[in-house]
Amino acid sequence: MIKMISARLGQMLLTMAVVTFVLFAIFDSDQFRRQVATAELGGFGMATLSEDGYQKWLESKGLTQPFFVRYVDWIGHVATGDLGRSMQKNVAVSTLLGERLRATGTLAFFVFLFMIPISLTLGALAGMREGSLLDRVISQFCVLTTSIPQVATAVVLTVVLGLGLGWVPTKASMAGGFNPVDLVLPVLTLLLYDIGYVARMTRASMAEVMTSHYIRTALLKGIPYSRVIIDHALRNALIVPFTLIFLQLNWLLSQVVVVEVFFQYNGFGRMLYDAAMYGDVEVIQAATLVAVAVAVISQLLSDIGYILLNPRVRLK
Amino acid sequence: MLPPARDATSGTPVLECRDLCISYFTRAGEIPAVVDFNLRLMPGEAHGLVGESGCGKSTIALAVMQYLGRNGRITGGQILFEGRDMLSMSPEELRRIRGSRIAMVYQEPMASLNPAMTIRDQLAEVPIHHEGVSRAEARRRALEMLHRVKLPDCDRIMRAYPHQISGGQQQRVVIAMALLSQPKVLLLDEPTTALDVTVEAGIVELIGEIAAQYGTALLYVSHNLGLIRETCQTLTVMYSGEAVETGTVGQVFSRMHHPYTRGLFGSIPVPGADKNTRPLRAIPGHLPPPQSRPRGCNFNTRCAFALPGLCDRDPVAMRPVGGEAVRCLRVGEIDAPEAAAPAPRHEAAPIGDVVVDVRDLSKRYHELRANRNLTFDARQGETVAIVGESGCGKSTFARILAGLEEATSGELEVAGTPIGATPVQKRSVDMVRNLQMVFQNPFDTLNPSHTVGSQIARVIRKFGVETDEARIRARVLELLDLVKLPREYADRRPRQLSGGQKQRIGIARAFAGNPAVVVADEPVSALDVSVQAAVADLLMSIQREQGTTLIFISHDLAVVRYLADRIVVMYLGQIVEQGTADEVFAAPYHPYTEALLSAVPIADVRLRKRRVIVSGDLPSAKRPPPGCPFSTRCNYAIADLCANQPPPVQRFSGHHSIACHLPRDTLAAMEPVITMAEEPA
Amino acid sequence: QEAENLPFPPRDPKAQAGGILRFGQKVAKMDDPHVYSWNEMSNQSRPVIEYLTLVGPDNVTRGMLVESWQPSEDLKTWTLNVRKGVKWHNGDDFTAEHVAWNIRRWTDSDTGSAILGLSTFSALAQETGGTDAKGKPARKAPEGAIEVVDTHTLRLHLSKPVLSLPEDCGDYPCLVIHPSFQAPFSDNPIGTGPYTVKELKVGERCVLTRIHKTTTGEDFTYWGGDVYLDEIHFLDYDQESQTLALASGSVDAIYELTSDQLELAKGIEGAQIGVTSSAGTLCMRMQVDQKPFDDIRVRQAICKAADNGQTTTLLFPEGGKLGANFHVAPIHPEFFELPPQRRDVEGARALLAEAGYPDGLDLSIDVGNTDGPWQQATCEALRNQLADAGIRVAVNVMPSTKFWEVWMDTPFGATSWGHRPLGTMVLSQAYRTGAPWNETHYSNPEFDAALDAAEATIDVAERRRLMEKVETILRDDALMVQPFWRPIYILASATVHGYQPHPARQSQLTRVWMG
Amino acid sequence: MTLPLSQDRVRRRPLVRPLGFTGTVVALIALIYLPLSLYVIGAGALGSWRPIVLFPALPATLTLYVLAVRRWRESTLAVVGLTLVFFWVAVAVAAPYLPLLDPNRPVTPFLTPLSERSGVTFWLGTDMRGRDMLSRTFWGGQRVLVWGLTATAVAYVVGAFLGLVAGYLGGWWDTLVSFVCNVLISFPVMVLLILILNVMGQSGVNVIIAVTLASAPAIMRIVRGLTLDAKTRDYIFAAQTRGESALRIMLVEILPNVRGPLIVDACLRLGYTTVAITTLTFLGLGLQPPDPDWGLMIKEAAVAALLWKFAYMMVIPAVAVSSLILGFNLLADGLREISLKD
Ligand SMILES: Nc1ncnc2c1ncn2[C@@H]1O[C@H](COP(=O)(O)OP(=O)(O)OP(=O)(O)O)[C@@H](O)[C@H]1O
Ligand SMILES: Nc1ncnc2c1ncn2[C@@H]1O[C@H](COP(=O)(O)OP(=O)(O)OP(=O)(O)O)[C@@H](O)[C@H]1O
Ligand SMILES: [Mg+2]
Ligand SMILES: [Mg+2]
Repeated sequence: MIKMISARLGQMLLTMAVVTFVLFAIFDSDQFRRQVATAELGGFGMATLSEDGYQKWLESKGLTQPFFVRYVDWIGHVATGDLGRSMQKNVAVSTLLGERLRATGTLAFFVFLFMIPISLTLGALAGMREGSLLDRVISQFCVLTTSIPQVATAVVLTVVLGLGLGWVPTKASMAGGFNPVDLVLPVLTLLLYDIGYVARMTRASMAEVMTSHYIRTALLKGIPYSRVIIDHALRNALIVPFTLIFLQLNWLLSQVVVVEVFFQYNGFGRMLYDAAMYGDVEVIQAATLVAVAVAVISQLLSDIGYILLNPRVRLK
Repeated sequence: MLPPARDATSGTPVLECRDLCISYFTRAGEIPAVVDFNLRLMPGEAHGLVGESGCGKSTIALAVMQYLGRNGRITGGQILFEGRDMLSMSPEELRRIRGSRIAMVYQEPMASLNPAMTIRDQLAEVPIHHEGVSRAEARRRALEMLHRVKLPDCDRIMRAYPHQISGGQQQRVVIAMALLSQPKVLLLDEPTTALDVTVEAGIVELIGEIAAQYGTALLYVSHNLGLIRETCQTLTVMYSGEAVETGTVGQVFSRMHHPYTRGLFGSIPVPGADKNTRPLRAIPGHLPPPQSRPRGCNFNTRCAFALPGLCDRDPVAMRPVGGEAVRCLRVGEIDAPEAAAPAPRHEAAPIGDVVVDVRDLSKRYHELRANRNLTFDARQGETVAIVGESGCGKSTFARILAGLEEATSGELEVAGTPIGATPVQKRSVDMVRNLQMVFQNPFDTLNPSHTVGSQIARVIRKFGVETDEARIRARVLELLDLVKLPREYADRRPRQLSGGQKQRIGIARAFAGNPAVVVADEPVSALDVSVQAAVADLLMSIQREQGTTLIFISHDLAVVRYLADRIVVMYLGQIVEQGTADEVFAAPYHPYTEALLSAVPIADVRLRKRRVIVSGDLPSAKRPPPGCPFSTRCNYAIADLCANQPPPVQRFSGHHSIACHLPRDTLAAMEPVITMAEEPA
Repeated sequence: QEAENLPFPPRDPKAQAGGILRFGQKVAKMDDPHVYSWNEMSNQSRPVIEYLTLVGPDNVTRGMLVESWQPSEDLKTWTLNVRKGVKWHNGDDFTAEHVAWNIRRWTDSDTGSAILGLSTFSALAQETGGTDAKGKPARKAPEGAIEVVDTHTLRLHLSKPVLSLPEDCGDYPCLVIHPSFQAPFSDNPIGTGPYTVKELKVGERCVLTRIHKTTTGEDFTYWGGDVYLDEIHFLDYDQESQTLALASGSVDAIYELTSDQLELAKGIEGAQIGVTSSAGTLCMRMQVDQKPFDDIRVRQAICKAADNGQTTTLLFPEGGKLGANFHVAPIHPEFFELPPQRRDVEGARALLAEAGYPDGLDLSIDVGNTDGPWQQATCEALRNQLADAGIRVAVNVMPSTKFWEVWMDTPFGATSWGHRPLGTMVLSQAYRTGAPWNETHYSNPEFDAALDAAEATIDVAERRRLMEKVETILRDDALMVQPFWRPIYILASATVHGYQPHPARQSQLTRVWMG
Repeated sequence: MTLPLSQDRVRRRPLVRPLGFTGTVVALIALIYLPLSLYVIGAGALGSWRPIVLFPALPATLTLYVLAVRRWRESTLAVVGLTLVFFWVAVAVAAPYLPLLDPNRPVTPFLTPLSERSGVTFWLGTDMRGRDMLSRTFWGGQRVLVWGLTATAVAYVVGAFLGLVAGYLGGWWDTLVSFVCNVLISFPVMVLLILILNVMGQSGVNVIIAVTLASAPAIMRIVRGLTLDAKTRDYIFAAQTRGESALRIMLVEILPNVRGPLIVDACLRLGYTTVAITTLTFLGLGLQPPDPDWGLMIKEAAVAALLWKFAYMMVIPAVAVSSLILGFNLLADGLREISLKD
């Protein structure tokens, strides 16, 4: 187990190195530097800027150094915990990242808080009796919610809950400080899809377990149905969904981009979107590190969870 | 040893089925899986239910448990448990009966145990839910029961999860679970099919003892006639959803009436018979699927005695014949003994020079030694069988021969060319063509995406046997003739074929390039007995015609005895005994061969068998004992010596050699395991 | 105590002091005010640092940090009278030296400021000898061009006559900073305005708060008189989200209401919409030295086939003014109204055929939506109109930064030009031979001469007369389709008073109050 | 004497037979897909051919729909899914021939659905620029379908090949391919798409590249898993013992057998790709205007029409895109259901 963890973490570092190197290389092009300069100085400004002025500007931003020097420098800084400075926002990346991750973490917390119990219950109920009316209703609901793109969900929720009924604010910029009501729409948008997805997986897992021979054995041992479900079926059927939930972290990191941009929520996703559009390399790099770490660690947690929950693997 | 059969006509049966009809409802419509089934099971009686795959055995067992899944339903008849109709019981009543009065043991022990619960919890559940005892008391009973089913190290097993114990141990646990509430009826659905033969022997023994001890009535479902003979007093032979013959074991096995039962017996290889003196007689055709059964007698399309106008008109009812009941309209007329006359004998094919020569061949997978110092040869036109239980390295050898693996050390020559370390890509086309394989699993042996014809044609083209498209096609059709399949099958896809038919295509494919050597890795073990006989015979007849050397791999000694000229017995990667078929089947034996022989269930009542039960399971191939691989289970093991010293190879006559520490005289003095009974019972 | 000649609207007798204004806009960083590239940056800064002159919502330029100015007869020497009694936040007195320092910085091409593109400052700068990669010379104001006469008088010596000096000084990045300036400005906000920067979180919020004490601890009195708001909070909302934010009460006023959202805004209870005309527009301009636009007939065909009236009503049905393809707006004082041109699809076809395109023409126009999606919609409208004449246009939409990279180079592009108080200003920045923002590569000595003549004329009526020639040449040379003058809309809740739409979209909050 | 002839006659079969079912389906798909993509992607190059290229696709769509429904009629889900998908395919193919208003011509803004203006009924109303919603919605599916299909197909070719290589060849190949895929997978999809499109600029080709980079690793994993399973099958050993080349084994022996789960996954992935394209357009990064596009319609409406009475403007494209994705998802579910039944 420790071997596995360290191997994964090693792999994570390698992945990070490769990814950041590739990104650095991409963003090193002259075209990109010009794009950043344009974003900084404006199109009219760039048009009046002399080449000397441009070089000076590059120098002031530390962009004239050869790319590998900058990369090695950057690695060195990262190793000491200094993630650089955001060109667009003019703050230390670590500060920015910290705040934004906290914000996204809050969002994720609420998503998980509701998603886990709801989707597991729905999935288990549907999978318990495959083909029953309840199963059909739940399954179709799940297919439906997973078929609506989040932009559409977000728009419709805004119209209905925000503008039509006026129950909740339409934007979640938290400009006036943290306000839980602001979170309703983003959380709901993320939830709607995620519940459907996880519930479907849970249902599949549960349905598979219900057809297994050991459930038949348990029933024919004369154990009451409810006990069979609780003691035998759920214990096995929830292993997959539980591990899946960790993987949802990674998925969430991707989905928050749309949701945060739409609802103007100042989290990780919006930061990354802004940075990508601006060419704010160091922010992108830092965000990438986080993304890779989340991907690898969520995978790792999911695997560890699987191992711990599943005696078949645990005791091998 | 077996409890005496009670008089089946008096007293209340514990379990009775009256005119039971069961159907499955699928999108293709109603599938009548079981029709008009009758059964009277008296307390303490053991009743066998035999028949080929798909004839409805499991369906009956599950119907008794009132558990037919979502789409199964009892459409007629009654099931009486101790005289009460189970169909009218409430769910709660049923629940109380299940697991306490009627219990069931299934084919795959691993699948019937919950992987996420300890053995202890799964056992303790039964008394907790049925008798409401405390957890501690329940656990105590569980432990006690584990002792009763003769499990070693019960404390460890109590705390273990299912995957941490071996298959044989799992099956004992499942049996213990079924016995915990001392049920009146125990249903056993092929409880040993997934196990190795030597392990199976132990379980069968255990079941017998338990039945005797508890007075539990057994309904023993199996496709293996030999097993039924050894465990039951009465039996029902099923064919295509119907019972075709029922009676006591003695009656049925010595004087069977129904043509199907006879056909079944005719297709079982019996130790003592071989391919040349007593070829098997397969039943022609194959089992019709439930939705397309013929009119009249279900068997009439395959029956040699069927009379048009009689057998294909109305459904046939069971009729009493002596103490038995038989579902045949012509039962009196066809009882003449000549009907059972053996098929014509074949001339033995001439044996030529050594074609395959194996010397000291070893194969390691990291620390696991799959093959250790194999030495034997095979001659032209000869059939050499390799037998041994699961994991002993048979397939590994086959794969080395076929060039899919490379030997770690030692030599392997085919027709004088060393190929042990040459992967197939590096072999000459000629060598590849001359060395072909027939595979075990009929469902896997053909690529489901391509037509049967194109798969055979590919071989012909690849080996350059023919190049012209029309002639390739012609050759494909010839090969289909050779394996006795209709020519239209060339355009079919594998899923439109039955298992036996697929296996025939596999054979046609292997022989398409006229190979000199064919390796057949368990080619018939996944097939039903009647099909098995046909496929084995086919293999033999092609071999005879083409003078092919056949390396035949199997775990079934009866089949091996039937086909092979010479037999190589393997255990944990090593050869423990080899010789001609007769030599291996007669004393002296290697103790493992002896156990293996004894474990083969024999359906022929003219044969007597000496029981040799070995304890324990196969050790892991990763940590074999340093000495004799069999020393951990051997009844004759000599302390210190066998476990630590590799045994010497002792030569007896000609080819016969045994790797064993036992003194020559001890070996030579062994009693034969199988003998002819003086008089049929 | 209200001083005379203040550049602000008169104070409202009902005004109440106090309160916080929450203002929705994109919150940008405040790095170097002279290289501000977004109006939003200047919005955040304007309450802190100020201009020499202020262009009011009425498009009239008034003195701010300079009280008044006198040009010489030839318009080449300008004398500026720096306002007295103005204090910096660090307690320093505001002097002409400070102004000179700022102007020097504006005119140094190394600063990288767009200010250098303004006539005044390009006339103040001279080439230093170096050139850049694009062959453009590096420039700087020479010794003596900026003359400090006394502590509150400054004289500028320009290399050519410039009319628009006061207007240029009010352009949005021409903010006057203290010579001790160090980027980023937000960390070191020394200005002359009534507010200081309390907090800046780019992309989230910017909080400005009233300044009552200088950094040295003395009392600070704002020179401009009454200011009402205690704090101004700029809260980050995308252009599209601002209206919604106001609708759900998250902000009190927004920077810009887009024309798309007008219907939406009307539906918001108690919200006030403000509209004003501006000289901001979209120029779908063609480069005269690029195929196929080097053929004037092609350009004329395009102009003839375009239907500016339709585009205007389509995009800005409320408040949009019809454009006439010569980039001078009716609200400019020197606007000369030329007789209208009719759409002429047949004529366009004929011209095209004459130019060698009888089967029509395939074109692609680059648009960057630098100010919003209306730009793209304008191009689409043009596409639909040109289709009638057999000209097939692909609208190539790109992100704004990408567009700004190509805007000077693309043969056919749609550039959004902001408001200029005078009509000549933009002409001399964009259409004069070699002008810094000459995106059309237009070079016509006749036009240059006519424009020079107009720019040398201080009398407005006379200048208007001279503009006839300028406008005619430009329109006949068919450089661009410039369909409309865009209106500027703003939106505020009923509690906000004194917030007016500004043609150059400068939010001037000095006299805004909450009630 | 006439025997050979008559035998020949017996052998002759109906026209579709030589192609087989799979062949017919592939041919029909090509007949629909190629003209449609030519129409959408190569519009400029087509010239005067443009109005007629879609002709063959019309009957092909109908035939394919009928064939598919007959094949999968046992699953209601699959039939509903097919109907939804084919509705949009048919609309995309038929759009040039339907009596629709010009989707780009403004009429009157904010006409609510079913209203009438100068004798023309606007069934779905007009948008904030006065363009006919019905015609925009119908035209809007074209690009999503074409680019979605193309991007998914390219991702599949790349992913499946890598999966086969990694699964079948194993060893170093596996290590290398798996590492690269792990690297790509550790990027959140949306982030990857945004970065790629921002770096390379926005165009259909770049959308394909982005979707490929985002999807191929997942496809590779699936194919690799299936290949690892198929690799242990006896028919593969049989091919190996014939000395077949690795490429042939991968493409001829393995690939056709992993097709089942792949088709199911492809339907799901078409759904994801549609979502991705819509979302990217919404974020201003995907396919660019000028033509109507569902993502863009939502985006425009989300800015301008956030009022209850104008909600139709975004509900309509939202329903359109959701129904297409729903179609793909139901189809996938149905196919899975059918494959489980077999
Ligand atoms: N759930 C089901 N739905 C439809 N048909 C079924 C179902 N279960 C079994 N059958 C069919 O019913 C028939 C009897 O099946 P059953 O499992 O009882 O046979 P069996 O004798 O136990 O065979 P085996 O030796 O293979 O276990 C078979 O043809 C089988 O295909
Ligand atoms: N590729 C491999 N890597 C590692 N171990 C292997 C490999 N193939 C086989 N083994 C191991 O080698 C031993 C012999 O396997 P082999 O398949 O030859 O047995 P077998 O006699 O054919 O068994 P069965 O009757 O189950 O088919 C087993 O313990 C098996 O687990
Ligand atoms: Mg069975
Ligand atoms: Mg094997």
